[in-house]
Amino acid sequence: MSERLDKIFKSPAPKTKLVSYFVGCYPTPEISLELIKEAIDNGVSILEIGYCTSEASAEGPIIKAAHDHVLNNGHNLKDIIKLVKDIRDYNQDVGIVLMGYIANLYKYPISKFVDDIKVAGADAVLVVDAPHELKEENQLREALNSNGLSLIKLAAPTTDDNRLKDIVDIASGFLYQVNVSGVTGVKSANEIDVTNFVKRIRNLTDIPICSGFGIKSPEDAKKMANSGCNGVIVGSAFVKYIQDNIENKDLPQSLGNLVKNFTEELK
Amino acid sequence: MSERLDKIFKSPAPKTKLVSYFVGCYPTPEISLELIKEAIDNGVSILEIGYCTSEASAEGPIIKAAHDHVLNNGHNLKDIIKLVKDIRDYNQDVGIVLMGYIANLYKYPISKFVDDIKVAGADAVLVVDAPHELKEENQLREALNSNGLSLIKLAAPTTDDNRLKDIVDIASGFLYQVNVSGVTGVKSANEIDVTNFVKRIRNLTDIPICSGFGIKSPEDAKKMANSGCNGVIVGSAFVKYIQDNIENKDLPQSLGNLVKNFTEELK
Amino acid sequence: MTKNSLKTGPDELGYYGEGDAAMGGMAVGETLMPALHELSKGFEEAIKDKEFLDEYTYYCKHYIGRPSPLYYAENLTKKLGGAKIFFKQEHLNHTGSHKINNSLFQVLLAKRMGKTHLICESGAGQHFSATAAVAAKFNMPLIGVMGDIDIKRVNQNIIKAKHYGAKLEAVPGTLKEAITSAIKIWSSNPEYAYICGSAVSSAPFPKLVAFAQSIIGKEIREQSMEQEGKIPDMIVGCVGGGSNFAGAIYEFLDEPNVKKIGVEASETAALSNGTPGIMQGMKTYMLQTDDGAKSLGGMSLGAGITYFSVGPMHSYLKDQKAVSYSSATDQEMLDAYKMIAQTEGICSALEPMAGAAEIIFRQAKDKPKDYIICLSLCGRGEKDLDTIQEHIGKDFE
Amino acid sequence: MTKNSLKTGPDELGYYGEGDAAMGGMAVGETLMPALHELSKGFEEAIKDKEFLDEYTYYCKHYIGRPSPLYYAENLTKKLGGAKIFFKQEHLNHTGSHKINNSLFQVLLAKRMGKTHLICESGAGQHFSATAAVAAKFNMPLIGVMGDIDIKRVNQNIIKAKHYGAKLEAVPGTLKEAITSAIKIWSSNPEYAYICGSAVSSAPFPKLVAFAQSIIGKEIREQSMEQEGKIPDMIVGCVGGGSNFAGAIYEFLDEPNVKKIGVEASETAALSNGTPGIMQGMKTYMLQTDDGAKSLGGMSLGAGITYFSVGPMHSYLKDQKAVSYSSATDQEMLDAYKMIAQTEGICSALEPMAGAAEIIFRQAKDKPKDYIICLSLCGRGEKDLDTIQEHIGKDFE
Ligand SMILES: Cc1ncc(COP(=O)(O)O)c(C=O)c1O
Ligand SMILES: Cc1ncc(COP(=O)(O)O)c(C=O)c1O
Repeated sequence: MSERLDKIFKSPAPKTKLVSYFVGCYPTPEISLELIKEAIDNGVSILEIGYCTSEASAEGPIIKAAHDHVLNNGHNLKDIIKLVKDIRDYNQDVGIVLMGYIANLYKYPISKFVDDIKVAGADAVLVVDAPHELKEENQLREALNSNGLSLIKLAAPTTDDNRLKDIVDIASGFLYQVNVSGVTGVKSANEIDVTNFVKRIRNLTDIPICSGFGIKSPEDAKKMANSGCNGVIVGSAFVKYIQDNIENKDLPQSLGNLVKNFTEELK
Repeated sequence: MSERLDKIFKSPAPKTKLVSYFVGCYPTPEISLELIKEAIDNGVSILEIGYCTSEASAEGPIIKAAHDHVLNNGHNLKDIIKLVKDIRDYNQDVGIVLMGYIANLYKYPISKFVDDIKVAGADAVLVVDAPHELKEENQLREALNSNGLSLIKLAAPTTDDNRLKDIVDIASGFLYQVNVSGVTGVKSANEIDVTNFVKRIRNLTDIPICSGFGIKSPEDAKKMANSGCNGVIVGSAFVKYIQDNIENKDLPQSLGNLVKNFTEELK
Repeated sequence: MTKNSLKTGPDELGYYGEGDAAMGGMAVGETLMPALHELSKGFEEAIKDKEFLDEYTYYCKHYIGRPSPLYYAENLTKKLGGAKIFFKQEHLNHTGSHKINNSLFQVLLAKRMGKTHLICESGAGQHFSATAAVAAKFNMPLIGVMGDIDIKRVNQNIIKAKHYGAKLEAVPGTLKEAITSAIKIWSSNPEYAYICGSAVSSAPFPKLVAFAQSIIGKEIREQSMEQEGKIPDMIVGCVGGGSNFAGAIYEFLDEPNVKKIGVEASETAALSNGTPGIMQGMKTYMLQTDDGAKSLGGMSLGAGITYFSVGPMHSYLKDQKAVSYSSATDQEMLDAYKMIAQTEGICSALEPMAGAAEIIFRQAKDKPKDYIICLSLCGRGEKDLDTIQEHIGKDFE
Repeated sequence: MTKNSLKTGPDELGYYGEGDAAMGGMAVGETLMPALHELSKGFEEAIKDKEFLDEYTYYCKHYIGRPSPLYYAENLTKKLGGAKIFFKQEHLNHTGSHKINNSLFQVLLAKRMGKTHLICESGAGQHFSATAAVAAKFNMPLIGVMGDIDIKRVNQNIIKAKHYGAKLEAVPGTLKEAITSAIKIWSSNPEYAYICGSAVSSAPFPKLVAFAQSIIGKEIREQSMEQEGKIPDMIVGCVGGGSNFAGAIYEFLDEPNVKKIGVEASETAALSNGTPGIMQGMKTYMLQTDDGAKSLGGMSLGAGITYFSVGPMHSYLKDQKAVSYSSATDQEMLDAYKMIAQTEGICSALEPMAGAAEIIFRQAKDKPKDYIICLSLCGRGEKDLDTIQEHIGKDFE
């Protein structure tokens, strides 16, 4: 269990943490680092750094385009881990979660991966397609736990209470509460559904809950913060902003402003 | 049995009779009559006047084109019978055989057809697709016979001796000996085959034999005349000549010359 | 066979019925008469030869995939709310139609008779591709004749036949021109075997083709008895030359309680709109000019049922009032296609949809629920997809 | 099932084999996990329900046209001069391939589980058109996902599926992109039933699809015993995801005397050239970059076997050395197509010609005459005619 994540959620401010997803090395390793630095400087509590795989099954068109860009540029998990190190060198407080698919970890392989990210300064890993039914999830979870890192588990609207119990039992760091069924960046989250879902989870556990999927604007983030969750996760909105302004020389600064718009609402 | 045909074959000259096939009313009823008059004047012994049907199954491309022309001009069996009358008015000695398919006769119908052609002055009928197995052949044959007319029967290279016996038993006027298997105007007749075939028929009957299919030139005709047959039948060669010279004002005369080239060889 | 059976005909000369009204016969040139007699003899001998019949049955099972199922079209039945509708699934045969029953039979017969070369004609190309498949299997060269209008619309069958090694001879027109041309080629090569694709032409073809296809009705009887405990009350099939329908009803000819409806394309409905005539080797109902000089008839979307004439057995059965004949329009066929694709998940050829249209629009609705109608679903739709798309493609968007 | 049987796997979590070497599993997002567990439960219940199994058997017979024949390819056998070659004629099934065995099974299962909407992916479009047919029959809306490269080359299947009422979702790429997209659509609509087209993806699909297809091998056993008095010595099939081959060999898994060869396209030969990885829901052999970031693999002419990965059962069987896996090139498939069209009169899909190529070029010749090889001839060629024409059309002129 990551102490840093624990500390972040124990801290009273900001009231609701902003968890922001960035595609690692997108659009380039250098700009990616600049963007993330700005995000940190503008109040992000936890970074999700996405690593890419060609068969990612949970990404909507926005994030998929960014993944394809990174894959085509030939950057892989090793480059992402290097990015993590650079981020950690820049800031020691922000939470860093590596997020992606089991394909790359399996090949890394898992034990070495955990060693390397620990050295780099990551706090946790979230593997989209590694439910606890998967042997490799068990291996990864064990390796992370014994290294003081967290495996972030997800709960989806389709997850019933029985299954939710199993999940919260093994959850660490925070629980990633998936707001809507589907891929990233498409459907919008519904406030009432999210509130009910947070309640359903709260009945079972005290673990911090971060609510993600379908949060597109600072207003959305504010609404979701009212659901009782501990953090809101914004991904496609930032990636889309980067995509739309990729030619812009001031992109890191303007992204920083966008991040600030979110964090301001969550104080 | 047609007395006129009998008389033609009993006459010593020409040694080998020229039987010439013309598509009735081709290219027009008027020109058709002119062409036939020239043929008569140049020594044709027997005329085969073809009437047309769209599904004619024994005609090669040359005669088929002429048939289609006549059909498209709307001339039918009635017009052909009128043509026969005009020919007979012009000449009382030439043999006239109506030649075609059972389709038109059946619809005419048969008994009236026989009445009408008798009045018009025809001597015989040849129906390509009416073997003696066909009821309508039997009706037609009976009606012709009882009116002093002939049904011309065919013998083909495929006809074996047993069948040949049946055919010569009912043959009248002359026997149409088909030289080659196939449609009109395509294959060439082979002298030896024809000679053997004539011998095979002669073994069974004294009826005059006219040899047709595959005779394209006066030289061919002369060769075939040596086979022992009593007449040679020329069809596609004349029809092709007409087709090729259809715009020619002097067509009847030049056709007459062509006919003469044949009759000269057969004297 | 009893004297008064509808199954006794035709006689030795190919006549169905007696006297002037008799249909069928042999109206071909002398050159082919010996070949036809040889074929008759070969046929009559072969069907007394158990080994030969066993061989046919063997390949029916292993090569064609017989028996074809008798399928209860439950959704269509419910949609129409009347009779219980069954499909005889001939479209599941190898090469995709009933045609191969006949191709197989005739090629085996040709082989038994020592023939080495084959000719055939085709309308929808089903008979061509079926015969080409069988010809490849029994290693005999094949020439197939088709009209250029058909060649365009059923292109896949041509390609398949070519892949099987057959040669295509294109003539201007549709099925009737192909038949005339095939006969011409046969006349030029009378030692070849002519594999006639429907129950048409000179004797012995109508009898021989009906015999080969009668396996359809035999299976219908067995399957209907097994599945429903009774034979169908009605059998419906499309009629081009009439082979699939002949095959479906032959078994039941002497059972007047089984109503039989043959459905032609309305543009070439010889039995509904024609008169007796003699063309293409046979006396039968046909569309022709009054003077008998020209065949008539328009174009149907069903390439295989675009035929101005019809097999003589059907003319006889019509005259005997033993079978009813009707017709269906292009629009009805397309509507039936769409309904069957969407209710039963079957992409049918257009031809059998003439029969389906008769059932859907005129027969099923007012019948009691235990009334069994069997449709001869004699071909699959791949060959017609372009045509269907062109006409009603937008209906499926 | 005995402890040491190859038929026991997979375990509850979808693993074939034990420990780190185990293949399969469930590597999907949380959103779909409940749906997969529900499906597992539904499947296990259904296959204990005699009524359900009877329903499946009923439609196999009446709708699909099963059993498909086990056909002795006599000419091919003689041409090669070695083993006795049989074709399991799955191409005669309704909709033209083995895919419908599985579509029918899964749609019936979905119906039993109260599902009302269907999704599927497809490579060659055979699974799409088969599922669309069954979806029409059971009146359920279907969305089918296909890669645009495949859509172009197997266009007829798309049109048929549309006529059956299904909707097409096009994505750039081929089968693997279609699978990824189908999973995304399913994630967005987890209440839908996902009708997976091969023995791939997360548990329980590999098991479920192999179960549905195992009817192929069961019939092979019965038919081979009946026809030849023994079971085949060798079974060969093409492997894309591996469903037809799984279905053909499942019955014989515990009989090591039956040699089994699965043949992939050489451009995407995961079992011959790949390494274990985890993508698209399963751990299995696959072609991917060393770092696991990208799937790899070129294009085969066989649309249905252009897949960089393979079903986990096959990876397990490879590791167990219970089954051999090889691959065939485009040219070999085309050569096999031509030979089979011309010797047997069968226009096959290109995919099974990978299996045929293995038999023709590598297996049959040196075998004794009583050695029986059975090829799973799992699809018909209509969908591939354009491709074949483009590549070897001139060979047939
Ligand atoms: C699918 C199909 N159905 C029906 C027919 C009509 O033939 P018949 O009337 O001989 O059954 C054809 C002929 O080509 C055909 O292909
Ligand atoms: C005809 C045919 N054969 C084989 C395959 C490969 O699939 P599988 O390996 O699951 O049998 C396909 C898939 O689309 C196919 O259409």
